[in-house]
Amino acid sequence: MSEPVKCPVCGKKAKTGSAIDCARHMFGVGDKPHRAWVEAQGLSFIDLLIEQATTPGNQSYVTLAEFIEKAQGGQAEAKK
Amino acid sequence: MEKQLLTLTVNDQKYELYISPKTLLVEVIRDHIGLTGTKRGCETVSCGVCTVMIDDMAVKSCSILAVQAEGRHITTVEGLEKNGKLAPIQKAFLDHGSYQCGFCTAGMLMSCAALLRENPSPTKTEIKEGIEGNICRCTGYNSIVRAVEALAKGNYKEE
Amino acid sequence: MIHDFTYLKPGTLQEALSMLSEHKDECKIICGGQSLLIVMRQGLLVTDYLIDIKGLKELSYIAYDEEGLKIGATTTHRAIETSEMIKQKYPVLVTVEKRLASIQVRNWGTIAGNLAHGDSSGDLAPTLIALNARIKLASSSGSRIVPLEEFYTGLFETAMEKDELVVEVQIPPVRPKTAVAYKKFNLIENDQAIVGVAAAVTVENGGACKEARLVLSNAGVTPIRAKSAEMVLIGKKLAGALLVKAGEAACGDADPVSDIHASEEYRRHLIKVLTERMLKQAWGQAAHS
Amino acid sequence: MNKYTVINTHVHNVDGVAKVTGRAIYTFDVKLPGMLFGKILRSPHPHAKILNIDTSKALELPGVIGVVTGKDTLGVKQGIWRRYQDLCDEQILPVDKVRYIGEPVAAVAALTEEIAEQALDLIDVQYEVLPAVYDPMDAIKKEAPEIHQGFERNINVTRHIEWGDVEEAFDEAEYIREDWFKCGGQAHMCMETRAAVSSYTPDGKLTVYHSTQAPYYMQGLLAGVLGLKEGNIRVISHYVGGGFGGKFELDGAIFCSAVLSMKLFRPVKIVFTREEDFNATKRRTPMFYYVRTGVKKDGTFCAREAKVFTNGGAYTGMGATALYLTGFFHSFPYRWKGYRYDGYRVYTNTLPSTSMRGFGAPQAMFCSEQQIEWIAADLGLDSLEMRRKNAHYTGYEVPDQATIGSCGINQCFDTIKDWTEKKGKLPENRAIGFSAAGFMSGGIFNWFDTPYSFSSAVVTINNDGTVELHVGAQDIGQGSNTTLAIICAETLGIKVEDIKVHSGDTDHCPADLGAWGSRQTLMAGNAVKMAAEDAKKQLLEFAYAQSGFNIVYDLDIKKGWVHAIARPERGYDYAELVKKAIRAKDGQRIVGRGYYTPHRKGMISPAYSYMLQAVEVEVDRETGKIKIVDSLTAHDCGQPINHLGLIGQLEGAFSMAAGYGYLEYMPYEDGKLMNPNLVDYKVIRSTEMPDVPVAEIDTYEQEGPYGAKEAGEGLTNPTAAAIGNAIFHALGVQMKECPIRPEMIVNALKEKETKVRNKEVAHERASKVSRMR
Repeated sequence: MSEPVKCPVCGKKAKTGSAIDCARHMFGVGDKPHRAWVEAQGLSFIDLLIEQATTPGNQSYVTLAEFIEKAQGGQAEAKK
Repeated sequence: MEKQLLTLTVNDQKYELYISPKTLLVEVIRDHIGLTGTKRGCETVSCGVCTVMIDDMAVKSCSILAVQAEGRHITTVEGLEKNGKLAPIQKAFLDHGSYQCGFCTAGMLMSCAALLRENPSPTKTEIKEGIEGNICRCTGYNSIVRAVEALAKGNYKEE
Repeated sequence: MIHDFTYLKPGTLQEALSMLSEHKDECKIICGGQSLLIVMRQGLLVTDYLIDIKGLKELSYIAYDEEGLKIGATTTHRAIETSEMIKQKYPVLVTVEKRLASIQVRNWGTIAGNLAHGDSSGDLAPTLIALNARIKLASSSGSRIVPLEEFYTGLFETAMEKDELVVEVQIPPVRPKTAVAYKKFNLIENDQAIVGVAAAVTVENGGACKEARLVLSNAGVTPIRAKSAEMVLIGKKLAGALLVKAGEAACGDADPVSDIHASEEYRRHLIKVLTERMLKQAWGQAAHS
Repeated sequence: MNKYTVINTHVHNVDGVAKVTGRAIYTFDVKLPGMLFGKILRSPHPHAKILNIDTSKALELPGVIGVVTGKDTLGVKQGIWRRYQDLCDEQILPVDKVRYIGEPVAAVAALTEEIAEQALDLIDVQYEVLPAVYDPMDAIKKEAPEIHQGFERNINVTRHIEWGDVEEAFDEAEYIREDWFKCGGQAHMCMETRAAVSSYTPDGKLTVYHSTQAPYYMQGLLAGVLGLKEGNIRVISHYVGGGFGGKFELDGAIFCSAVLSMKLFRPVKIVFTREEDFNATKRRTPMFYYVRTGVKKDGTFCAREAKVFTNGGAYTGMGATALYLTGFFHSFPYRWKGYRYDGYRVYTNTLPSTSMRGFGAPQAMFCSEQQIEWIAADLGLDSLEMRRKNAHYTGYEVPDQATIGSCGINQCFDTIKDWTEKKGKLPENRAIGFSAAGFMSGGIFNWFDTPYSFSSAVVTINNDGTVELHVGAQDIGQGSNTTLAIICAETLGIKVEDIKVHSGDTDHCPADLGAWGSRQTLMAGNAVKMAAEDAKKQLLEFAYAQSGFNIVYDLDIKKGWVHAIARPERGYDYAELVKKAIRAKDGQRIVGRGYYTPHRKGMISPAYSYMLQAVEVEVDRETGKIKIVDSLTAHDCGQPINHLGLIGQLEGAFSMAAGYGYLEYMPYEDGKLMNPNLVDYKVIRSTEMPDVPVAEIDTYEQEGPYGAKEAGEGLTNPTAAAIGNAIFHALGVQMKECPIRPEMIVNALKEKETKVRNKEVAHERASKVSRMR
């Protein structure tokens, strides 16, 4: 059983432990520190948000999840 | 603007008032005489909550200058009951739950009362046409129609 | 908020007319006031004097003789609606009155007030024009009779002079083999018309159309007589294709605007539909009369 | 057969006589000694900086007593979502800028309403007009003006609901359909416009008469913006001329009258005109809905995804809740393997949007229930059976959201099916449409951030056996006082006539979250039942002490008769027992207390009602005019408590919902509402109202008092979609915008005909081409 993904900002454990849930958490909270972290990855928080709402599917969450997994480094690898 | 004398009868009570000619009948009833059962709900003669009877005929008291009612007999919701005994239409409203928030009720009662004086046994369509000028946002009207239908059937007697 | 005014209540028509001539530049006339008081409350209409003719009993009458129907200015809508004689001789007036407005408004409002207000979305004016009605105007210097069709000159504007008063509406007898129909389109039964169409049709024994009068409500700044549509009909026999042509012609005669209730295009569409329906109805009734 | 003696019997409304005799005093009628009349100056601009306000000329007008602007206030930004500070974004008298046409800018108190109105013209306001935006889709663009500082792209609130693996569930689907919908706003249009009378006295106490759905909210919110202690504010609201979700936030009437009164130490009355009530209160939230739904060919629902933008208008208010509820109820009443909802509430320079009867669900159902109907048609399935196949059932768990304690939807399907089949073949241009829905019985979330229980009640028994029932619940016409009196009478075993209900006064009634979200029957009902049981227990304990019986629960009171359950004929009069019991208590009156706060009831609500609404609609193909000629409501509200009240609530909900479906329309131009009056804003009148028979479906809700749950609000949800579905079956057109106005129907028919013609032409050309080959 690999380490569940934790929020890189507030350390909250994602509901199912997956990076996609962590991404949902980050959008859900959406306060300054969480936004700042997303921006720091070279992403635009607001663009991801609007893309999520204006296009079918789940692309924004997936995109952010990838960055979260990167941040989780070894653990993310271990999970795969 | 010079006030003038207005004499009119409201619920069998004679009143003499000095009013400015632009005073609306509803203002005389509510603000001058103090009968607040009659309400106001719009500025466009649309909602009917101000309905009263002038000589047994339903009118919207917000669209009549008080001076135009000189010498007339006006009946408001307060005039329906007689020494503590409710009028048949009031009892029918109670039994059929024909009111909710109660703000349109006074006007609604007066429209129904006037309809029944003119036509004691109206059809459902006639009842609906009789209250078309009164908006009720709560009941959806059907309970009101049922109340008047019950009266038309003679289920209620004057006490 | 209503602005202050001096209230004048004449006891007789003569008195009313002299008051009118005295204050003609700074007065308004109120009868039922069901339309007037709305604009006064909105502060859109300010006047120094208000002359109240509602109480003039001498102007409250419905009379019929060989010259036709005469309705006094202060006659209420309900009086017309409930008149047995009118039901016999001019049934269309009863149907129009029943749907004109709420019963409270019809109880207090009067025919002259309705016509003089000059609202082009009214139901009575187009119906009466289809009935070839005339309107009697009086002033202290005499009286004149104007075809109702010529009475409306613009948006809320009439041919009345400042010192004139509507005293009577005159409607000629309905010719044999003639029927009149009116229908308005709206979403609530007794609401004002989004558009309305009045049609009067007289048929020859052969069944062809001898004369037609088609009048549109809320299709322009005044009630509009759809003359080119009438032309389409004269001498023709009733047929679906003919009605369609007439409907299209009526659209051409109309000059509707767009507002929140209907676009100009939709109004034209409704005029076409109602024209076909009213002509068909009137034509049918006329043929069987 | 009714096992209760009072519940679900024919009971007159407890305030009926006051209402049918004109004795009921509404805020609109309140008159206090020395009372002044207030009027509010409103912004003519949709978005502007307030540079300066000169009130000197107004103050010079004889009869004007005082004028206030934002500068006279503490400038507190308030909101009803007190738990989230950034959502408290509204100064009722803004200090710096205005954000919609009609927003208050200054308020005048004068000897008469007329003088106050004249004074408004003498107030000189300098604005710096700012660029404005009215449509959420424009407001999220990069170049859009910023309406509230710090809200990037004007996104006010976002909500995300998701369960299951949505992608996987879509992969399983054999048919996927997507549609865009547009749902309009709707005015609450209470017959009593917003009104308040405030009176501040030198002892630092403020008394406010207010037409409100939640006196306790008003007390709490006022305390916050006026810098007073809650306890020093008394909110009185005995009779309320309608609410429908529009009267439980701070409004201009209550705030401005309070500020004026605190400055002048005189009572100040402010009553909105109908025009103000349209232009400057709040409205049902307009929404843009994208819905993508995946099903199996046999009609099994797999996945649904919804992306929603709501036009939040200028401020948050209750809009945040509507955003969540629309997303949740969009899944109702069905089981989805995968469900995803992304909701975005966007600020615009229009009238703020908020809660209104149905609370986001009517919009959700208009989209959901029509798309489901179309999917059934696309797949050639029976839409009713397809719904049934996927519907909730008792015990079903909406993943991470809710557990369904009782559900009568299946019987609703049977009822509507029978009705439809009995109708047989309908005349041309007539068709039946139906729509399912469910709704909550009070929210469980405490965004108001109060330490009090959600509902409380106190039962006091006088020595003659009569009862004083104090509740914080608010009767706004829905009849809650009667419903609660019935529950109290049933529990104590006495008559409704012996119970006096006291509500609408924060000085004397316990705190309660008030009348919204269909919470009172269940929540206040439970509190009342608990309080009555507490009082009854005290009586029976005494009776037991006196009697030879061996265990307490052997005794009961029914119809005022105290008796042993085993030997009902042996007993004595309840009033007699009360007298003795009070003596035994050293003369203290018998007092019972009760409260209710939901625990561990999921994310939304403790219980859910279910319903199916069917309408028979006649359509005029040429004009597009529709008329509802008949209808049937199949409704599961658990155990009905107040029979008359229930029927009235359902009929009333139908009329409001039908209005939303095809009549009630709020067109804006450059931020200005084009029909702020009852001539141009149409509501259902008696002549448009069809018969609305109700088939009550019997269920029992464990969580509710005597098994009761929501009724009266939920039925606002299905009707617009039912009308749309009827039009679809009559004309074959799909109406994706509500209200469905006749012009839209005519245009849709034209479009359909051209499509058909084009197909034919194309087909002809194709066949010719093939012949040439």
